[in-house]
Amino acid sequence: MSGTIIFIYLAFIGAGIFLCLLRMLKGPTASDRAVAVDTITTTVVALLVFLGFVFKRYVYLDVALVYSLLAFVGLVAIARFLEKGI
Amino acid sequence: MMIIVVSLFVLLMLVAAVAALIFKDLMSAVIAACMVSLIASILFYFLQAPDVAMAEASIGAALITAVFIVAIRRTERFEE
Amino acid sequence: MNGFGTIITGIGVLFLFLGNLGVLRLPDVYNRIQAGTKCTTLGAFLAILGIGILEPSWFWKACLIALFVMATNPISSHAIARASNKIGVPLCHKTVVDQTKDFKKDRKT
Amino acid sequence: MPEVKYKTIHRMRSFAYLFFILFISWLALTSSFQWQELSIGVFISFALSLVLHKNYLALGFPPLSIKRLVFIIIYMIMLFKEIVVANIDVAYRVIHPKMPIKPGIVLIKTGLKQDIAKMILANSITLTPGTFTLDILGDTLLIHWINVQSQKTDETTKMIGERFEKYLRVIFAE
Repeated sequence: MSGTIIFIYLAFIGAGIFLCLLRMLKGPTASDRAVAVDTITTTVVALLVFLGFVFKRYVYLDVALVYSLLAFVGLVAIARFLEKGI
Repeated sequence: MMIIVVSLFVLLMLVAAVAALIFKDLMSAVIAACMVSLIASILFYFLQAPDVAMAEASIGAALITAVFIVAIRRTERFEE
Repeated sequence: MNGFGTIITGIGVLFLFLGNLGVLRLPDVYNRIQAGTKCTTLGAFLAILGIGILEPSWFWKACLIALFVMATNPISSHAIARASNKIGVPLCHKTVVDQTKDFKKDRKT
Repeated sequence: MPEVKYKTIHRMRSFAYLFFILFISWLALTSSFQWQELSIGVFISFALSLVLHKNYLALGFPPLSIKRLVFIIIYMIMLFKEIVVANIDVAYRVIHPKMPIKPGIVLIKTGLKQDIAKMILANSITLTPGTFTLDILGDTLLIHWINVQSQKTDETTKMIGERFEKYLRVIFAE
């Protein structure tokens, strides 16, 4: 995989994260923002595995696993709070 | 080449942090703060420090969010 | 083998981008969840699998991460959707039918 | 006392399944075959399955057989095909400038009994074209549909749930 292709893929993923960030800024309710963070999390797990391939380190895959697990826990906590309401 | 991607992520983190300051709905502010620490974790990853990235993801995304949510539930949700 | 893995990763990255675009464009919460769940699940699955093909000694761990993403992503989206349905987030003006009231009638009894 | 004997066999079988699953996931996570790591893995899997096999029993997984295995593999292949179709469908709706969507919230019924079967059905519905599970109560599921074609509960059940249920009913039969 050559350097140009790596840069194109990284640019696509970065642009996607930027679009989600725009939705998080605009979103009329808190649910919209939570959905945006959920989408960003999944995108970032793919990004972390891809960067591990770019840097050629096997240890970096563990970070992706821990990241997806903990973001899942945080999102479920937010969803539980939204459900109970004020 | 990498420096462009890193500066893009720094910019995103800055925008999310300013958003966390501005929002009047404190729940949205907590979600934005969660996102700031997620992007900080990616930046540590770029700087070749995977252990720090792991600690930042666990503390920032899970623990701090839960603590803030408990605090909001005890007080009130909307700032005036 | 190298080109095959590159193409698979590229398709995955394209789907990830389309999912993020859908989160920005679609009109209300439920439609956004549809785009954000489906496209990013397949996109992340294909991208991680393509990396596993490119680097054969990483294949099993990459499969484990992909399966993990595929199992947890629907659950977290479902939690958010259930919460927003319960607190009554408004639907967009294109909506044709809303049968939540029938369901709630069942819930009381 | 045939009842007690059956229960003991059932419990031992669930213990064996749980031990097998835990040990396979340990192997996948460490991905090394040195004897120190293998012995630690056997010890931890044994202790965890000794404590947790009652919870595994409460989940209600049916015992494994060759027919079920074949149906599980067919189910996986069909699910993957549906996921690809779903993605192309949603991507088309996103890219199209006018966004041809017609969303709505409908009810469907299911005939499955176990909770784990309902969970698998709900997750499969979430990942397939245009539908998304919002809530479950008893045998009723609340579905958000991006392109509503019918509003009667019978027809929606036939159009959304039936293609998965006919496999799941065989897999989770008593």
